[in-house]
Amino acid sequence: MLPERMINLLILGLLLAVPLVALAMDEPFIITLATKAAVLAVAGVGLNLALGQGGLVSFGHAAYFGVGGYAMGILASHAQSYTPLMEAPFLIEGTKSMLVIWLVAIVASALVALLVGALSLRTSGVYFIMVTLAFGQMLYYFAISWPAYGGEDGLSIYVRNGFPGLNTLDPIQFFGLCFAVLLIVLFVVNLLNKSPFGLALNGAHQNEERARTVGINVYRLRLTAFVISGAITGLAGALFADLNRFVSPTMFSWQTSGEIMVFIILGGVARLCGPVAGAAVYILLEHVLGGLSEYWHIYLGAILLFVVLFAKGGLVGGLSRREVHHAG
Amino acid sequence: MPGEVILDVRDLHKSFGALKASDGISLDLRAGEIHALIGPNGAGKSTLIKQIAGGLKPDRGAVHFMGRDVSALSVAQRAHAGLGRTFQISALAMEYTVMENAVLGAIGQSGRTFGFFRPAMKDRALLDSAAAALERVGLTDHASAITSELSHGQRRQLEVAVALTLAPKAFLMDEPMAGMGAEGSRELTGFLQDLKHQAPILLVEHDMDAVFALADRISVLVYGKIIATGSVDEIRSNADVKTAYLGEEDAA
Amino acid sequence: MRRSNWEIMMTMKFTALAAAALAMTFGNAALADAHSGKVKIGLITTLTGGGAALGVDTRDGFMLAIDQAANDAVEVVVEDDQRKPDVAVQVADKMIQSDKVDILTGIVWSNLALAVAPAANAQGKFYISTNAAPAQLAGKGCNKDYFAVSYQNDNMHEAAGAHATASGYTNAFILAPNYPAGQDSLTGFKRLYEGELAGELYTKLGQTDYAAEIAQIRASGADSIFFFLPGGMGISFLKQYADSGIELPVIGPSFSFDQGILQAVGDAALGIHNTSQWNKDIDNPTNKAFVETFQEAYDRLPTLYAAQAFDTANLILAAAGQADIADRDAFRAALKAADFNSVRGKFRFGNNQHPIQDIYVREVIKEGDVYTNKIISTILTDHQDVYAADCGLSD
Amino acid sequence: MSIILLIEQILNGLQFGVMLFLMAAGLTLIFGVMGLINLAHGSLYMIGAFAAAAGAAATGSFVLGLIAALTSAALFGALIELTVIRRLYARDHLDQVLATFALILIFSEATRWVFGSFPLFLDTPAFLSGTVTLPGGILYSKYRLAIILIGLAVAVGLFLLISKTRVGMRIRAGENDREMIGALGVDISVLYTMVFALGAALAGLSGALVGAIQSVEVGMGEPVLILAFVVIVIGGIGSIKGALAGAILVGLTDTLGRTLLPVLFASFMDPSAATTVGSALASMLIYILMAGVLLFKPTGLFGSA
Repeated sequence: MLPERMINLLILGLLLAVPLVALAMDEPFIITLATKAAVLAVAGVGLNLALGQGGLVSFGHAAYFGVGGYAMGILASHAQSYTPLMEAPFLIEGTKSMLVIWLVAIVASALVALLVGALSLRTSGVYFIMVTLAFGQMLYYFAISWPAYGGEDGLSIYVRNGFPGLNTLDPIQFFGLCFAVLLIVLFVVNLLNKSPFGLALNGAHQNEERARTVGINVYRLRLTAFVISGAITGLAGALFADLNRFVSPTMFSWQTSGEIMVFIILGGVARLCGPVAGAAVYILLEHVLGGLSEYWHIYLGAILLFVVLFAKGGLVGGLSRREVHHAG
Repeated sequence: MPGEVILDVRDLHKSFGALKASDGISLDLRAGEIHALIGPNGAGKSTLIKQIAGGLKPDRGAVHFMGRDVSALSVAQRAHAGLGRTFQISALAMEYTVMENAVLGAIGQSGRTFGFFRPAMKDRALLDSAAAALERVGLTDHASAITSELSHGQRRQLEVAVALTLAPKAFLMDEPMAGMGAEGSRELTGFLQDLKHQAPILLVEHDMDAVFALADRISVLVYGKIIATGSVDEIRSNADVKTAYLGEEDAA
Repeated sequence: MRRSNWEIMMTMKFTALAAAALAMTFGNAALADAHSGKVKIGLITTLTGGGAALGVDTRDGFMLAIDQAANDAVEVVVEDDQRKPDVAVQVADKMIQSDKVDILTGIVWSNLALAVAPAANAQGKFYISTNAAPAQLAGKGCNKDYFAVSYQNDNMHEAAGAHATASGYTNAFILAPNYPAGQDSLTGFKRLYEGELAGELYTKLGQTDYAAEIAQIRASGADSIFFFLPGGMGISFLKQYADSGIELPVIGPSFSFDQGILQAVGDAALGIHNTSQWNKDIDNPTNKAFVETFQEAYDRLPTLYAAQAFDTANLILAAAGQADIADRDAFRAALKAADFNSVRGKFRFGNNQHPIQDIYVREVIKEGDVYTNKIISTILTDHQDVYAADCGLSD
Repeated sequence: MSIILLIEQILNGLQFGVMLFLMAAGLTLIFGVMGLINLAHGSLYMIGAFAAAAGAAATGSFVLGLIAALTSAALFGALIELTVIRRLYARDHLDQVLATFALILIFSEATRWVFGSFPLFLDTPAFLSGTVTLPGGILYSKYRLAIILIGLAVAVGLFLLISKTRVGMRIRAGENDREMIGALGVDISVLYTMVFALGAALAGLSGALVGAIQSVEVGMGEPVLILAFVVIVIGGIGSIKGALAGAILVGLTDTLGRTLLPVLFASFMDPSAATTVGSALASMLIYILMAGVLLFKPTGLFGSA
């Protein structure tokens, strides 16, 4: 049994070590896999803020993941074709700069989260799950049938977007960038969890009535958490699109929402690094089980079922001694 | 010596289908007093408390607090205005420590729910206010205990402490004595006697001994109507109350 | 034309740039790994989830040819793309980076091919399509390392339009799902169709109930129907259409009348005309042997996807016999020469490295208990796609 | 658009709605009684369709296929209730979502493993194929008409079951107070298994009925499941009446939306753009309807606070 902080360092250390070893062994694909784990971990950490801390079981986070991805796809494709995004009332050009793309992805997904959250948070419990799922599906159909940006074909970006001082096409450099983003996101989320906001958010999760009677506006509190959560997931979407140099409506699908939730449960709900461990384990499973059988989803389902029924704390919970569900 | 009116409930009506849970209820709470609300099960006490706290919207009628109509305000807004509340079944964040629960109250009071980056548990102002409230109820020694591990009585005390962090102008207390042992009840009785000078208390309570020992005034609620309001002695001798309520109690 | 110009421009400008940039990072590894003689092929196709049937047939057809050739110098790695573009991209990355393949192939779906093929070409790998052949990669965006053995996506729809005209239909009702391939299919149909349209409808992708559309068809006064609804959508449409009592002639591309799908449609498909560049009754020894050995090996009739994959494998095997993969120019020339025995009989590539081929009209029939197709006419001879003219490559 | 076509489209919307009702009724019943959100409900729909196809192929009888569908969906429902679902009643919704998500993965791949990747064949029975002429000269599919009638009959049956029978009383008691039902001496775990199996059978029935006019394939259940969620959100959870009203509202909105919107857009847009834009918007219409209901009545049309 280890303290959670040690486990967090261990998880992050492993995630950092694997691609470095792979680099030494000239196995670039393993670096790509580690990058994917880091990016999906960012998405999971984003959802975990709403789901783990806030108790808001959103089954529609693919929406923000997809919005982030399309923010990247749309900006980069306009930059590639030298056509402006918009000419009136003022000129907006595309861009190949990751920093600008991230900013747009964050703002755009935050806005969508604000709209969806404002409506969905009028409900709670099972309603909330179903409503967020339905709104995610709505964006999915929109992305498929709206012809301007490729519809179901998606958008290909043939060269990764640029980041000052880095060759983003080099797998290990791009991994480093994504890993750094993950660290920053973890740092920010950790601060949030410990702040009065985080304490109130988790307090409202444990006892909504209590939060209200101490004068906390629970709706606004949750909406804020939902928007921040969506924005982080949107940032992950932009990174994921850059990893694949491609965006498609699949990013919006309900299975994507399910997968992001799976990272959290595999790693441990409301654990800071739970989604990081979960995403890494998921990708490992995908590749190990995928190699074993065409029907690997059966095994994945069985493992997931086992974790939910019998190993509630997930990976981090299993290793850690403190059972308490909050970052205090 | 009637003090200034702090809380004034005016002609509240609330029906659920054919059931009139509140049928024209008016009562007030004055500075320095404990006003107990009693009545048989199903008389509509919880419904009334919810309407006063803001969790349930009355069909008709108004609630004035500190001289201002708060009928349109939410639970959170009324709490901000100074309406402190404790619950029949402990409403606490069970996974938090005692201190964290108290800090939660301090956060609500400070209006800094949207403080994002300074750790709450390192914030002097929040901690001081929380610690003072814990000390007031005698939970200082248990500050770092997990709330779910507290005894029943300690949870009651913590409820009061959380309410205290809000520096309330009045308390709504829903059966604070429930489930307390004789010793605990006695201690709490003394505590509430002291507390009422800080802010008056509207008390819903089943424990008749406690009510008679504590209350300055008593209102009796039966089938959504207040049938009598008065001092302990007046209520003891009221014929209607005897038949409608005390009689029942005696029979049981 | 739906394909916006910027998309095609983008492909042109950036493929060159991408090649340069990618060569910086991957190029060294690729050069160091120039193994002599041995050809390594990465087959990416859909083996799980929806649409796995098509991927399984692609794999089986491809591996049948490889097994029959028993050529030690050719090695195949097979991976599942789960019909997800991002998974396909990652599998392609893995095959290029870890398995060091020379050739990628096998993708069924256009959206996945669009995600994988240009990137593979930019990294100096051949992409040889067994099925998907979207317009973007046939015209201005064509690439010297990209080949489509199957067709160009529009071909079947063009042939259907030609067949509608040849059959004397003058008021067709046409429908397809509202996504790029669907929009392309209706454009393709209209290209060679000369009559009027009684109606033009886009349905939701994945839609399963067509009652509303069928009611509109009934009310439209159409004299014929053209539809492109791949996979389960086509099955649903045909069953519901048969149930509606409308008796207008129906024309479709081969995708909805393939061997695997027909059994699920049943009688509702009987007599329908559909267009294809292949059928199991094309009379040549290669095709006969293919249909026979496929049935022996897998105990079912081959689909179009299996036939196309079989041809693709044989094209690669033939090229491997004629040139060393280390000499990319020679190998490319050998591919382009297409000197192999195709199940379609004659086979040649146009300048954009898409086939120039005959397209047939087939009719759905029942042989014993099995629903299948028979060729009734050749509707287009030596047909080439319209995008070839925009492709900068020469013959 | 002619009146006859409009009436036909309304019937189509009704039929689609009735099909959604069969799904939503099971979901809402299971939630109402056990407080469980079941994502694997779509898998039970798929099991119904596959069992019907396999049963009809083996016996040559559609009716026997339908019976096979009902029994296998109910059996699988009871099986997962006994092995997995009952461990979830006391858990939070997150656990329920993830465990039933895991069940989807298992059921989908296992079905593909057993039946292969190609869609299965299931046809309408001979006595229901073809069309009937309705008053006003409307030609309408006999089979679709039968679906409408079966769905409405099921709705009436459910109302009667819940309001008039002893089992229904227990179900209502379960909704209101789980402890009371225990005190009544009812074996609550048997009741739960029965309710779950009943919900599963409804999903299986829906899958089998639809399987005859659609493609029977792996993954057919989830899109319907999500629509059923929309129905429940609109109708109000736990209410059979709400499920019926919501289902018919969604069925009509979707069907009329996708036929009328492109026509509407064509009146002021270039026709080919109008069809694409109209279709794109039509595919989002029911979600917009859901958002509207949430705005004005967050607990749904028939939901309680």
